[in-house]
Amino acid sequence: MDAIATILPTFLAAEPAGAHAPGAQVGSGPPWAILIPLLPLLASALCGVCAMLRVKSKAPAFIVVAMLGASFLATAAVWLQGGGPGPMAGASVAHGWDWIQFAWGDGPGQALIANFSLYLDSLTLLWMLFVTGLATLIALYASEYMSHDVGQGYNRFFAYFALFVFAMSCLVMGDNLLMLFLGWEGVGLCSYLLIGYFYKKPSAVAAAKKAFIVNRIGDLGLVLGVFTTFVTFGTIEYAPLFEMVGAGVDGSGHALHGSWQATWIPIFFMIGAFGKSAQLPLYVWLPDAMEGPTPVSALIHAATMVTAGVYLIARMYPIFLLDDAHTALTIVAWTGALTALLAATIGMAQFDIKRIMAYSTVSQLGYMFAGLGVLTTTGAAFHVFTHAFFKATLFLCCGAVMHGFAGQLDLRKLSGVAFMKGWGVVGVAMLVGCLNLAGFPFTAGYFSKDMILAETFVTPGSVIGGASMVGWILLLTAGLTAYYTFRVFFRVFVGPQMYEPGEEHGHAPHRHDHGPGHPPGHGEHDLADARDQAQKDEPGGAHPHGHDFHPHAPGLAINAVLAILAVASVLAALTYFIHKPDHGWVGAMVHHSTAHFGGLDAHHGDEAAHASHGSFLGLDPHKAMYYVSAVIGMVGIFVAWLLHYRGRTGAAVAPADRLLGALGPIPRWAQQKWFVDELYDFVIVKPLWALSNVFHVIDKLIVDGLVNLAGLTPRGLGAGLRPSQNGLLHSYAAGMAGGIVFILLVVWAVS
Amino acid sequence: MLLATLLIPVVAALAVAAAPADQARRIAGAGSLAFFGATLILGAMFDWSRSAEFQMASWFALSAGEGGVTVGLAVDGVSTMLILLTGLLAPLCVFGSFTAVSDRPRTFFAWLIALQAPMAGVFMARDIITFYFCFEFTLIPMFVLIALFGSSNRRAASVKFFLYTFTGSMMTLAGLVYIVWFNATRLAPDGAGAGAWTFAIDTLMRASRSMSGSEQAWVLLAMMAGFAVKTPLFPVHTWLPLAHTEAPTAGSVVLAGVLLKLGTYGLYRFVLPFVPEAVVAWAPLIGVICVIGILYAGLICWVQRDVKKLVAYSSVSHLGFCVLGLFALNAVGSAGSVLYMINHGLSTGALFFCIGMIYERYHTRSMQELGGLAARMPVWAFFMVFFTLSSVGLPGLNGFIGEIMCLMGAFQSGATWGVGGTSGPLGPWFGGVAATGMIVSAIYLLYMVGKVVFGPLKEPHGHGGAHGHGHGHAKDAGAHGALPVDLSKREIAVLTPLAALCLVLGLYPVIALRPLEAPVAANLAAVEAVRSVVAPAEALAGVEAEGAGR
Amino acid sequence: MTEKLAILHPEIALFITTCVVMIVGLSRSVGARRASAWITAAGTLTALGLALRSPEGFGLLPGMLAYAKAMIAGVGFLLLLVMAGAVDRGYEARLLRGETFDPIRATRGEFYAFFLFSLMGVMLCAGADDLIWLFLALELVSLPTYIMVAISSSRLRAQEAAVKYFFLGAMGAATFLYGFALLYGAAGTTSLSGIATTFAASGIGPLAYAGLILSILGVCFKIAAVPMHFYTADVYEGAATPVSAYLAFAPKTAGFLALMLIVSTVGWHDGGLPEPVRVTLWVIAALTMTVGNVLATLQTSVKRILAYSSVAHSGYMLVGLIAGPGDGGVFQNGLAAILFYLLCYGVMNVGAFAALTCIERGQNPDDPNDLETLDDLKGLCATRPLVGWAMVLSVLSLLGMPVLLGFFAKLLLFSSGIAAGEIVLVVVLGLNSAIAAFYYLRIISSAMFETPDARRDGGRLTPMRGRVLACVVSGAAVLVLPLLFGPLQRASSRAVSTGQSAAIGERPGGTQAASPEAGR
Amino acid sequence: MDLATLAQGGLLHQATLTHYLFVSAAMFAIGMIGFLTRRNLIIMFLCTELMFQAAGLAFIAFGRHHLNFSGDVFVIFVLTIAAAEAALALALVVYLFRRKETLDASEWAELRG
Repeated sequence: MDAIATILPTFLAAEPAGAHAPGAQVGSGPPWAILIPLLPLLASALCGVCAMLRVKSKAPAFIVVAMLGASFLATAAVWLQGGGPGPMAGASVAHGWDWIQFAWGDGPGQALIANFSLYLDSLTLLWMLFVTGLATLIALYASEYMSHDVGQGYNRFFAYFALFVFAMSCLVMGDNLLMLFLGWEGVGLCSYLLIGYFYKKPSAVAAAKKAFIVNRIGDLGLVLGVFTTFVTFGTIEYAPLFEMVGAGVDGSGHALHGSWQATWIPIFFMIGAFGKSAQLPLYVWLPDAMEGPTPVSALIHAATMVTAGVYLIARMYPIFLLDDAHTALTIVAWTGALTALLAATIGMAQFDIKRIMAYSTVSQLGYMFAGLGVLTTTGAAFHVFTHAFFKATLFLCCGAVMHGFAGQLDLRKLSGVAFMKGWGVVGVAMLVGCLNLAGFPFTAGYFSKDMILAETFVTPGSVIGGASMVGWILLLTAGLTAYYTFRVFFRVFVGPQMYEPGEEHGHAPHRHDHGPGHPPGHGEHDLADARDQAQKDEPGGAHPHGHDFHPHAPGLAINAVLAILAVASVLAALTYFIHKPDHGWVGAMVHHSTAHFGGLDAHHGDEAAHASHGSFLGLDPHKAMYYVSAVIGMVGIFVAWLLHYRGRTGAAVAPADRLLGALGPIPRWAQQKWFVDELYDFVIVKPLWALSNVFHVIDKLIVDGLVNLAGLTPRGLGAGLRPSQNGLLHSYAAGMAGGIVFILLVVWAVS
Repeated sequence: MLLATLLIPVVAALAVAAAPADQARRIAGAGSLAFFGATLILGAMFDWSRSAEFQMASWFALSAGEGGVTVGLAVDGVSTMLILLTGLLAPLCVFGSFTAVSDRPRTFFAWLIALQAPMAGVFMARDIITFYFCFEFTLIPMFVLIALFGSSNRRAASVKFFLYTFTGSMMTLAGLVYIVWFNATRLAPDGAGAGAWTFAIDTLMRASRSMSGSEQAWVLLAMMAGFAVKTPLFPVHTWLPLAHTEAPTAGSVVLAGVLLKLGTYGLYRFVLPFVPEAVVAWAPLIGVICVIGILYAGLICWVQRDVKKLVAYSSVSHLGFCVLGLFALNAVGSAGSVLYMINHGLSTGALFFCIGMIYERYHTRSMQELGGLAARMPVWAFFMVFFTLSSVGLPGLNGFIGEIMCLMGAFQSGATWGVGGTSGPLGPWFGGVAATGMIVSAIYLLYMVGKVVFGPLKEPHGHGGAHGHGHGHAKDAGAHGALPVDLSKREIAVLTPLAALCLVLGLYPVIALRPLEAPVAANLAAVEAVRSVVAPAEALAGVEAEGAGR
Repeated sequence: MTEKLAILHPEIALFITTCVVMIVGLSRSVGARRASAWITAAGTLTALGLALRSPEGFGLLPGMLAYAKAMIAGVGFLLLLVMAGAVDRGYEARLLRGETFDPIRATRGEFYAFFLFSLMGVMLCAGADDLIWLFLALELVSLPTYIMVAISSSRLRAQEAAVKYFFLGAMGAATFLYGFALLYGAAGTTSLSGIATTFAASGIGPLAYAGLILSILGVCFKIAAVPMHFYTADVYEGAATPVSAYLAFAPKTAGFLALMLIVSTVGWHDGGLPEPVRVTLWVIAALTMTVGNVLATLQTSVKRILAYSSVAHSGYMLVGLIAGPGDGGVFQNGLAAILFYLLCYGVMNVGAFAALTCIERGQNPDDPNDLETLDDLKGLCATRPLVGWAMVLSVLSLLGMPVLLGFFAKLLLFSSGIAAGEIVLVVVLGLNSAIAAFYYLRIISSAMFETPDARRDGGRLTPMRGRVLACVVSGAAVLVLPLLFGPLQRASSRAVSTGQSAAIGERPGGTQAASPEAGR
Repeated sequence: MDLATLAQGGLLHQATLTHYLFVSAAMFAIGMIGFLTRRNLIIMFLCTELMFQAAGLAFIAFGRHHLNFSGDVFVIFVLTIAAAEAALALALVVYLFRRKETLDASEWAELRG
């Protein structure tokens, strides 16, 4: 490995003359850091080789776990070398190889340079640590979870999985915006491929497509941001970029404060972030993305990829701060709050536990954005960090349930799972996750959410318009969150034990998937027949339990991973107490990076500082929030207990049902996701489809029609002239005579 | 060297035509490989450190003296890259058609190979006669390939293809001849070539720049008539979907891969340096047309039912990016455009291969009859998705670099408010609106992939599932031409080089970008000179001095 | 005197051959009569050799003799290959059997004599410097062709073609004769150089313009230009194919030589031709190419298609006439372009027509059917590759496909038109080339792509190998001659540049000095 | 102007070029009109002869006007050619008549389009 570490970069990185020399404060990082992204890529390639060799074993999983683990270790090594376990001293760039280099002059801004290089600072490493760490764990989990697919599907899954980690590392570690974009689109691709993993399910294919396209809308913003950044600063490499931004000047030295770029570059980036992190109005893809295998949901759609938007804004925070009016940040704050609330209301009414988790992810991402918007990158990053662990735990628990109950995810059909034989670890892990998500006092989620909530009241409305309103919305959402989280817990994991297996029961034991795990032809035949059989035998798929079905309790890998994650979720709270002046370890990591917001004092000067400091009902928000949010969380849990546990005797019926009548159609609307998908379909998709059809018709009739008409003209003329060739001598003679006269007349007329 | 490269396909074509029918494939394969080898040697001999210069020049006098026509061949970095692309696609096309063409293989392969010569010739031409010869002569082989080996409506398609492009290029000829005449007679006596009738591009390029604005505009129009049809740009694109749907697979591959590039190459090589004044004046209009074309054709793709037609329309949309980059009139845009030509050739060519492989097996390309083929043909599915992603412009694959640079070029162009901007006729609005084309392309390409590759398996009647047994299907397929259910080794061998190149160009595009810096800058010199409003006199003096220096 | 006669050497050779052929043709011996074809061939080749050595003539375009006559003799030889032994074989066979004798339907000897007379007429046109000479030459071209059409086949439609051709031809001849009269009246001399001098000295009056325009229109009959084109398709279709091939070349060449001479009298001064003449030619050119092409698009008979395309090609060449010699440079010299185009057109035209005659069909071997419709051509490339490909090449060349001869010819017209500032006309020319592509493609499609109709008579290769030879030679020539583009083009350019000092007179910018051995 | 004056010949002496040309043009026009309107092949041929001779008349008139012989010479050749044409035409007409037993020109209209 050492040999590779030394040879590979040298081989790839033959530094050309005139290539970018890192800025003054930015040193050269360890060249072997490039292994962090390359190891997953290698793993992916090896899985591809496995697919080519039609390997039918768990080899790909071992490869991926090993490589990702190595990648995690490499990340840790970079971190430790750079001054860990605390934050790193500064930033450094590890040059991989020249990627895009194109110069059209020698002056500033006359070269487009985007190398395959890594920007190593605390923020990057913070993200990379949990990305690679979680990825390793989830890959381990998946090695068992996906075991029914051993063969081509298994190979494919792990290839994509590792590729995702590669893309995510590029996104996070890239030292320039195009490399970020490479990762950005790369994770989108892997998300697309993994959502569509069960590619025979039309819903999965549709969901994958939706995810990619909605993300592309966000990407458009990102691309515009990149372009504008380049034109403004003449570079898209972080090191020189942040240098200029730090000085508040553009590439030619003009001050940027008050310029339109200072307003619009952040807005462009913000749009990109909204797409990737599923914020209003681009959140619609994330719930559908649950069509993918659960480990994917856990890693990509909960812990890592969806936080890329947060990362982007955090990474570009200096640019966001350039705008004195904080337009973009205000939008970010409000969008975050509204997304959090909207997703929470939808989550309350869902029955599919994975979807509830998906909406809770959207909602929690809303918190993170609100945090970014109200100038607490620390809070946002901390929430990203804690959320990554507990949400991964939650998803993996859901996955275990799904795995064990043949794809059953409906909370009306499961009950008391935690007390079934072999499900103890899952139950405990689920409880830990739920407490975190609900913001139960002294959990990690509690601290991170508090930090954001408090900051909403700290940040004065004069800086971020309506910051305290954002806070109130988030407080409300916190209650809702606690409610729907524990709704799941009380319905599924505790209470009387009963279950109905999912539709995947009854054939090919524990098969979730009809992946091409067999050579074409042979297995397909069996599978198709089996499916037909299943459809004939079991219409509807809802059958009474006990029909020779036994829940499949999770095995060692799943339990181990769940245990580790549950413990990690708990321990994440402890990081709040180290580096206390920086609001915990995460805060320290953020503070020592470009995402550091020096506080209003530094930012706005002393005179405005304390005068504008906000308060929460006259109290210091930081202190008050410890109590307020704890109370709100507990109230939510209590309500859930009242409505979904107390006196519940079956799986399908809960005390809450009695309330439904009182609320009218609202729960149904909420369950229908407030008809947002339908609205989009009606307002955007349908008109666009109609427009496309119109264009198609125009193309056929008018654009091509004119061409055809032009093509027909000679023949038409010919047909018109043909009677002149009637074969009669005297008519020819008349034609000649007439022609002579005509020409003479023309000449006479013209001259 | 250049002449030898051109002659190889001619000789090979004659050999194929003369050989017995059962040997045609083998000879064609060998000939195409020889051609590819020659282009590789050409690429190796080319001194990439002087990529802006035209190297390996060879001039042949059809006759010396006044009125004699001297034809010249030489290559610069841009031409060499495009020739390499041509060379690469040639053997792939031949090997890709081994089983697809069973009827009259000699005719097919002879014409297919013969087509390579004029295509490479266009990129080598250093005089208008050679250029125009080759430009036009591509029509005949393509016409034959479509008309003889196409699908049901092939005759109409081939005629439309021929007439449409022929009409356009007649206008181009008029424009080019006008320049020749201008050089010979109207140029000031101390000018480059007053009194001498020459077709050499270098001389004419200098001469034509001294034409008046309105003259340049007319010449621009004349040139666009030919090149825009060939490219094809909206709204003169309608021959392309028809031609593509009817053409045999190899025909489509060559058509998309190289033939369309003749149009963009014409724009690059002739329009930009020849009539800079008019280009600067009219670039915004052309930019608007490109943007409209990108979105218009992209949306039309979405409602197509025929996979091949969809990809054909996507070519229209994609080449809109290419031309937009070109008319950004800055280095990034031009380089992006050249890269786009290559990348589009690779990825769209490969897509046509993929579709052809399906057509060979199922004899349909309708998305209503095909679906979920990933279950039946995972290897094919992999390639299909891979090339689709390259076409969508996924970073890390080749399509991205060209697309982003074209967009960036358009965005920068005229964005003088920033240090990273360049002077130019377009601007952020062009780049921004065109960038929505990225979304559109994702919509239609993923729609196609979602239908054809993913989703529940659907095969036309008489195939696969309908028979019930996988083995039965295999036998069935055997009857259709010895094709396995999934791709054969030969087919994988055809697609793999393309995929590898997509990956290499995506991950290490510097190899293509660095050699482009100098030629692109040289090509833009004239436009720059016209546009430097700051010091127009100086710039013009520079151009004239350059001209007088001749 | 003898030196002066040197300019007539080719004609004299042809004349002697004519006399010999006429006498031999009367011989009772079949062998002797058969020899007449060989004698004609020898005579034509001799004329070709002599033509190449022609000295400079006199008059307006004195340098033209060598090029024009060599071209005429050369293409004439190709045409002879197509015609040899072809004439009315059915009648010939009956005659040999003693079944019939018809005084007006000559036997071979006479036919070759007419051919030679007509060819002689074309040559004489090139050297004409007098209206009388020109008139006689033009009539010498035409009168034999009337008979050639009539006796070319015993079918009724040949007679119909003859009657139309003769009567409309007479009307055309009357028209230009009247024009000549007016010209003579305006200038007071029948000498073309004299007329030119007069015009240069005392201007061009209305009478002169009337004369010019009538002359041009009359001669338009020979080149089958609108409005005198009506006969073309009917006559070409009705006459036996070899004769059609001849008609498409010889009268057209004569007509263009005559037009060049007539128009030279007014000259292309700074602003080009005098407005009335320019307008006349412009309108005729634009109409001719368009009408020819659009009428051709609808045809199913290949002969008619080629006939209408012959009309269109005349239109193209008129562009060169409007452009004039420019300042003498090869690329802007429209007259040179015409000369070059005539040569190219002659060759490709022979190729296309000859291909039609190469395959014989029908029950009666003495009176076979040629290929005629597009359907007949189906699959020609597959069944008769040599003939088929020669046909395809010739047609592609007619289409103006680069690399082939036709492209170069068209290129010169383009450049001369543009040099003369006739941009609009050049655009019309370009568009018309595209229209033409449509019907040429139909021919090519038929020959290359279609499969032969199983019910149709596949035909047999003609026993007359001369036709196949002519077909193949022409097909090869359109491929090979581009290599000689430079010399040919220079020769054509020299051919018309020599005389311009006299004809075109004072041009600024200087002229390409005529080299003493011009015309070699 | 009556016939008597014409007969005296005085007018002929006064006849200017314009008069001859007028007559010539009229002859040409009459020939042309006859050619267009008549269907009989022989008559039509005669009409073309008329047109030829109209030109001949013009030549003579111009020759006299210009006081040179070129016009006269031309006329002799025109006559010669006309004779040749006549020979040809009559032979052709006979031949055609034998094929179709008619002299109507409009009978010959098989070729068209």
